[in-house]
Amino acid sequence: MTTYIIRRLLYMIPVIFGVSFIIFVLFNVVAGDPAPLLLGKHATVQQIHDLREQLGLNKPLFAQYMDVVKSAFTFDFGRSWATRQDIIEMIRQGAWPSLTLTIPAFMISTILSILLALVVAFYRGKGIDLTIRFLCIAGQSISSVAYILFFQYFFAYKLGWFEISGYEPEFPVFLSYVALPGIIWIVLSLGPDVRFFRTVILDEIYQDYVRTARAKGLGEITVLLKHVLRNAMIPIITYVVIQIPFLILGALLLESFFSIPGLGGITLNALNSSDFPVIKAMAVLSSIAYILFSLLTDVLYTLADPRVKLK
Amino acid sequence: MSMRFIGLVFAFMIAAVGCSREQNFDEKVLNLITPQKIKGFDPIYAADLYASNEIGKVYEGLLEFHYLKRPYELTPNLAESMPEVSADGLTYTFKVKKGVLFQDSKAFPNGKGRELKADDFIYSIRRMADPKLQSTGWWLLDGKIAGLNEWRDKNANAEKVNYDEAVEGLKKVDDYTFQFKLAKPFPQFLYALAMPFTFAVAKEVVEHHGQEFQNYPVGTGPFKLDYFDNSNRIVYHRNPTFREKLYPSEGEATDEAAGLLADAGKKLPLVDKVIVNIVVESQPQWLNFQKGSADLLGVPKDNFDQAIVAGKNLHPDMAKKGIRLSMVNSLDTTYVAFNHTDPLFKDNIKLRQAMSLAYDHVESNKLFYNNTATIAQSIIPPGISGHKKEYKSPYIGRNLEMAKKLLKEAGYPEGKGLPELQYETVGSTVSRQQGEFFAKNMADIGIKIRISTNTWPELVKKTNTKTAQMFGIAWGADYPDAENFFGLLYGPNESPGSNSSNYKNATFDKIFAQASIMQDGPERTALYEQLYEMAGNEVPWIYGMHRTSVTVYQGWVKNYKYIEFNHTQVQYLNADLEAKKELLKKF
Amino acid sequence: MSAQDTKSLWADAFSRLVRDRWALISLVIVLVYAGIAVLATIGWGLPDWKTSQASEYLAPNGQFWLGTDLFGRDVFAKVIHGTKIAMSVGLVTSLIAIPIGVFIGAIAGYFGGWIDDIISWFITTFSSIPNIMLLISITLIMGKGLVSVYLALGITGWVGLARLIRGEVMKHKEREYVHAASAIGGGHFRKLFIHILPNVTHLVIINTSLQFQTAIKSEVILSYLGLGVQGEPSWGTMIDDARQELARGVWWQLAGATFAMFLVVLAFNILGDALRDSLDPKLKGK
Amino acid sequence: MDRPLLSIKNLTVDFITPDASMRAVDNMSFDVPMGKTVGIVGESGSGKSVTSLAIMRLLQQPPAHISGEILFDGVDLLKLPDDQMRKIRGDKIAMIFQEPMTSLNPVFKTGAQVAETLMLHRGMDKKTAWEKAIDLFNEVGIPNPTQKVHAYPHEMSGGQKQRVMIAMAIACDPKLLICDEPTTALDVTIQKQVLELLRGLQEKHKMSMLFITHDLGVIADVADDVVVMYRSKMVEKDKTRAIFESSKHPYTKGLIACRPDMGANPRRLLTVSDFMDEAGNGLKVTRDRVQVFEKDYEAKNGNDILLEVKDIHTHFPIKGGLFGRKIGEVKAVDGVSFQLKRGKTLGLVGESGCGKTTLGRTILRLVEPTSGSIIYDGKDVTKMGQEEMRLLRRKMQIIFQDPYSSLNPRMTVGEILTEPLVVHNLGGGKKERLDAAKSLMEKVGMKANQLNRYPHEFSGGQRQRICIARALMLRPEFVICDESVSALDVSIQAQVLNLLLDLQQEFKLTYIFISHDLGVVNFIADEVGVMNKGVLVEMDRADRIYRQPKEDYTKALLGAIPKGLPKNIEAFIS
Repeated sequence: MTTYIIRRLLYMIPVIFGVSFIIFVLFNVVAGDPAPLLLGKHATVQQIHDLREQLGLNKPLFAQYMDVVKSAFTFDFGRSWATRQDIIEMIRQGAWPSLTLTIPAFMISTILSILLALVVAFYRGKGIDLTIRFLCIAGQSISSVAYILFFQYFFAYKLGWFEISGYEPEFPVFLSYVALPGIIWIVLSLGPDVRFFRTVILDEIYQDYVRTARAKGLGEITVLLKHVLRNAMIPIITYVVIQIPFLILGALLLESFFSIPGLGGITLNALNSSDFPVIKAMAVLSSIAYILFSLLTDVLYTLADPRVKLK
Repeated sequence: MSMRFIGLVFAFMIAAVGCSREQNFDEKVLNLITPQKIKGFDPIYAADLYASNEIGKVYEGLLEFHYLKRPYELTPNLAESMPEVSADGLTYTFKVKKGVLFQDSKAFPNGKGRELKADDFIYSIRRMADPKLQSTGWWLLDGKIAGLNEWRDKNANAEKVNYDEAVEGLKKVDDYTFQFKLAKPFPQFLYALAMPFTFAVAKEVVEHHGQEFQNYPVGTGPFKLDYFDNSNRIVYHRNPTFREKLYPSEGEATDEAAGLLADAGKKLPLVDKVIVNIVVESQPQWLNFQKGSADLLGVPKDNFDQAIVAGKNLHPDMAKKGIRLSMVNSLDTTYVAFNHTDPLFKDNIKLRQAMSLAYDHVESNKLFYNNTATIAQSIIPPGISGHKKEYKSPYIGRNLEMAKKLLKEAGYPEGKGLPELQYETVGSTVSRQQGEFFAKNMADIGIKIRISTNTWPELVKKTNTKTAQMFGIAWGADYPDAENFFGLLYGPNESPGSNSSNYKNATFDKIFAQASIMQDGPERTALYEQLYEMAGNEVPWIYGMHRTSVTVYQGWVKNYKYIEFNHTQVQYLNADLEAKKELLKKF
Repeated sequence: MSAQDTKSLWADAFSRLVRDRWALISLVIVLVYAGIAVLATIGWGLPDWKTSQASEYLAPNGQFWLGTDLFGRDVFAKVIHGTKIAMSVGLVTSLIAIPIGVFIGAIAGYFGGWIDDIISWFITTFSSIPNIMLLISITLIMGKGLVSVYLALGITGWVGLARLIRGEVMKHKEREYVHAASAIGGGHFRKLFIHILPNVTHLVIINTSLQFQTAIKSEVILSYLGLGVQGEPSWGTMIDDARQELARGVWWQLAGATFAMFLVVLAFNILGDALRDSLDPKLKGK
Repeated sequence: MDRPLLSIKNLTVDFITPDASMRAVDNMSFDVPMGKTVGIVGESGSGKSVTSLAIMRLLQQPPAHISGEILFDGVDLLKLPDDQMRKIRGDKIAMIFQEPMTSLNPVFKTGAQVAETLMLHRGMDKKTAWEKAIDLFNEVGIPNPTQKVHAYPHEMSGGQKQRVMIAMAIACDPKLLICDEPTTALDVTIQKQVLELLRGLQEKHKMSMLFITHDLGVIADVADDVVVMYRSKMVEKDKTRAIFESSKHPYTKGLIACRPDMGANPRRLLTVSDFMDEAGNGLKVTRDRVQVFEKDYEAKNGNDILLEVKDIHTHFPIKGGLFGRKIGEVKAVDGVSFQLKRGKTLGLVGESGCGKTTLGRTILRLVEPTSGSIIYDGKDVTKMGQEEMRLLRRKMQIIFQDPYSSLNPRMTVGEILTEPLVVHNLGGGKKERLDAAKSLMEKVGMKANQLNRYPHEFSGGQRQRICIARALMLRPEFVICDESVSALDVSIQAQVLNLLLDLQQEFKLTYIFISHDLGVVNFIADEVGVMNKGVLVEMDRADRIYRQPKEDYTKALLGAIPKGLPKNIEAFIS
């Protein structure tokens, strides 16, 4: 198990190389020159040249790539080109609002989805099943932008149940700001989640061991909650845990619409202003998180499924 | 267990919704909205409007624009008086007000703010020229102050920039007096001293905070920063050590009646606290304002139609709540630029004229500006000297027959032989709609337009590399002088300079070079008017509109008057708490 | 059994599919949308969206079923014409993403070893960057409307399919019918392309229906970010317009575009589910 | 006690699918007396499992309509409310299933799964239930019960898992134990132990047992009464001995007769179709069809050696460590050598995991050997290049175990059969190739006009015939049959075995016949090799192996075969 974990952690190295490479190609090779952008509308040729020199953009491409790789491994991302803020500090500041939005919403939606999926699985083929499935599919078919526009207008403005936008970092005040975007998040993820979990649970429900459990005289609910769910946890864990790294990056649209000062907004801003160091930092962080959480998935497997041994 | 957990979470949410921010009536608070993340408070990077608005709350400059007087007029701020200018127009001598204190900061000994001195200005100006810092305002001073460029170049490759070395053009006379010496006449120089780029910073603070300086502003201004999260909220309190600065007691003729002189002679600032929320999306901006949780909302020039019905009135729902509307011509010009390096446009003035004639300004004004904009005849907006009221461009005003005729003469009868033209614009909703409108107009005379949307970096890249064929864009004045506009057509300023359409006209360039170094006066105005007409007749661009700035503000906000260069405005605003209590009942 | 007409698994699946009433309705909806898209492309028979026919922002009425937009254009006509962009985005991105995904996944799953190591590394690298970030980066860099929307969605869309196909090919590679093909002397090409791939095609079909609806939804988000389609009506730009409109009570552009999109995405979703039920041999008999 | 424990009257089960309803059990009536064992025997799809699940009311998908009466202790189970029925399940009636691998919940400890039943029906607390579970483990003969209760299913062998299932079933001292093919998935030696255990427990606990199997040998060992099912109907019920000695129904006769046994070597096996036509009418069986003869082990087709395997090893690496290095290996085939003469059949027997299948695949180089040589017709197969190997494949073919997965479901039978010709560019044009396919189809007993059908349209036996036809398309001289009849019902198995023998004669084939079923191997093979743990334990002439085994392992293997009752061949001849 230890060797497995170490091996997987070492796998981060080639992946970070790859991620740096993709981001590098996209932004250093293909994308526009950030210098005139940073200097504003009155920039002179000389100034642009000087700034490019300072940013290291006049170096040969390979040297630039090595710079990218180096900063990815040393975590020294420097400062944002666009805002001149320290990137680590920006991420530190943005992480909390993003997490206060995404983590509760994510947890509630996951638990709710599993419960609904169990209900649907219990009543499979019956009216409740069809109704919930249809609602899930229908809910999933509406554009997220439409949800945001309408919910903000209706629930926050017309009915006044929630704050329209903004954020306070203190607990529990932030709840009043993240409640509505959180609800939108839940509504958006409920559809795909319930459908996925339902499939997973139904895949298990026809297994032989379920028949054994019934033959013991267990009631249908015990069978579902104890025997089926525990086995269904394996694909559910994969599905759920692998989403977590992307929670850290926040929810781009929701944060933007509800003025939540999280990482999603930072990313969006960085993309809009060709702020390469920030984009790079976010990409590297997300890939590290991705690998760590895939690893966590594997470790959780060993807990959920005694058959799995990590080698 | 899980059910109970969910219940708990929901209970929390509902509880939290109940305990959201309450309106506070003990203090005079202004709740403002800014639509962009604020980059930071370093004056030398004050290139964008929103950052400079925040900088202007904490820092101050030698001069400022008078809050009430129009046309815009410079008045002394930190300067004791307007400077003495030498006869050759090259030396400016300033005296600094005495007893002005920097705000308290741990960067100072004992944490007490020290007095502002002449050295602080010399230091602040040098920072703008510091080659390591790459100020976005350097263009203002580039080549203007004697010895400054040399100092900049000398230090470009130095390990550490040497601030001790004397610069000829920046001379301290005594603790409260210093002189600028210009390298060549530059009549717009004084405007630079009212712009946030040149606001005074204290060396101790800069050195104490190093790269974090932008997050710890310490100025002499009316407000002191309490809290700064560059993507969420900025909170200021009244600066307790602010000097005695009074609300002006004179203004335009109409100001008295508008109640703008009610607070005349009162000590500034008038409110205790300012909260600036960063709200990027227009829907929440509007909803917040209509809920009363924002006091003031500058409507983006391109999409104000939400607030206004049938022309110029406030939406009745809003009027009922006591909301008020301000609509004032702003100093800007929208246009569709031709790229003059493209042989298609370079020598074919008739093509340009034909296209200009095909454009439906009236309809555009109606669709996009609710008829509030002024149709541009040439490059300069009204309100700046050089604008010639009686000039009507022969190529503005839709005339399809004429346009078709000119198009034929241009060699493309009914658009035949003309390739599809590419129109670049930024990706915002309204820019896109304007592009669609333009394409629709051109189709009427047989010209095919392909619209390409870009992010701002992309568009900048395309114009800088001269690869944009046509692009829709606007220019707002940096300072109220025609030079700032004419420079956009001045040949030597071609891309990546500010002349992004790469227009070149020897006569125009000659007159511009001459006029730009003249002091204000009838002679210069005459030259400006000449340039104005040239710019109209030559159709280097298809001029669009001089837009109107629209602001909506709540009934309890007092002393609001539109000012184009508004970074120092907030200190003049007042809030009527009694009125607020009353009005909020209607929300 | 002996008297029946012979039926391939495909024909069998199709007959099962059309027996499902909802799937059949969905199929019809998708075909109608596709038909409208074709009409919009060749440009006849559909209401005019280009000209301003009335004053701006008319509420829905008898003449304009979904009211008018800022230019006084018929919103209903715009919704109809928006079908073209939606369907073409779905189609083209599928045409880009699916061959790449199938090819890369199949190669990795079949050959294994270092080829698989490299491709898996590539897939991991791609999936560790948030999709939306890649999507935005690519559109930002490619610029210009439709083509870059195609490319961005195509380039980001293959990863999931590649992973799926890789796993599935690995499974099939060990099936006895593939061993049988080896035993008669069949080469790699024959085993992979003639034997294995036709047996994972159902996944490709199911995935296409998912890819289609993801693409349609992503177009809205890209439009929202100002990176979308220009010059002709798309549902994305219409919903984007609604950002400015809803606050002043203009709800019909949003409603029209959302509903049009809702219907077709719903149809694709139901169809996807039904396809899985009828094509996936694992689910047979359940 | 006159009343039988379980009395089934007119039980009919219909499955309702959206398109049609299908009768799975048609009007069954039988009794299970107190303390006795009743066996239900029948082939796959005959409705025997459905009957048992109907008793437990565990039929779930597709929805079933059940009519008739199932009287248990006088109570009609079909009329009980769900919660009452649940109280009976696992308590008064318990059930053991066929697949111990999948019938235990993989994520719970085996002890917990046994304890769960006790806690549910006996209201025990956790501690007591676990203690009782240890006792039960002990009772069903699991070594180290105190530790094994903490083992997960995957940590146990197949036999142990089935013992856990049994422990779970007897936990509450049920009155009736239903065993649905409880030993089918197990190796013979394990099967023997499990059957002994069940018999012992039945006596001890005075249970009645309903024992479902397709294997007549097993039924003869355990059952007092036998019910024979055929196509959803009960065709015969009687005392076990009576069934074997004087069965009345032609199907039962066929079923008994088609089972290869160790005693006699008929030229060909009888099949059900010898006794009964399609419509179910009995046929006359003549003496010449049941002729027993001695195989001529020496004389067939001379003595030249076609295949010689020399010290072949096939090892699979186990990867691990930081960089996925090889840290060990599984020795699937560990030094096997033998010779095979042209025209002979070598039978390879052994229990699952003994390496017999890997050996077969290694010989064809579907799996690469680690070392050793395979001399085929004088040439070393292991040293051949790609092209040479490709040409050799025309001569060497294989027939796999699973007729379902060995045919590509997306190809028609015609495509499948002509593919070998296409690959080797033989047989002329498309039409000629199809003609060749047609004639082979007829040879294997199929219709020539079925070429444009797809595999899923055929039954298992038909598919295996298609597989055989495919293998023969290239006119090979050497064919490996890898468990080729194991997945088939006995009656079909007999037909296929007969077919293989006929084809061997017609095409002068040399076979390696891999099987776990000693009876089958005895019937078909000239020489038999017994494999265990990758090693060839013993190899000799078939009759000698069966009559005088030398090695202990071979003896144990032979001893474990359920003897059943000797066939009374005379009884079949009418």
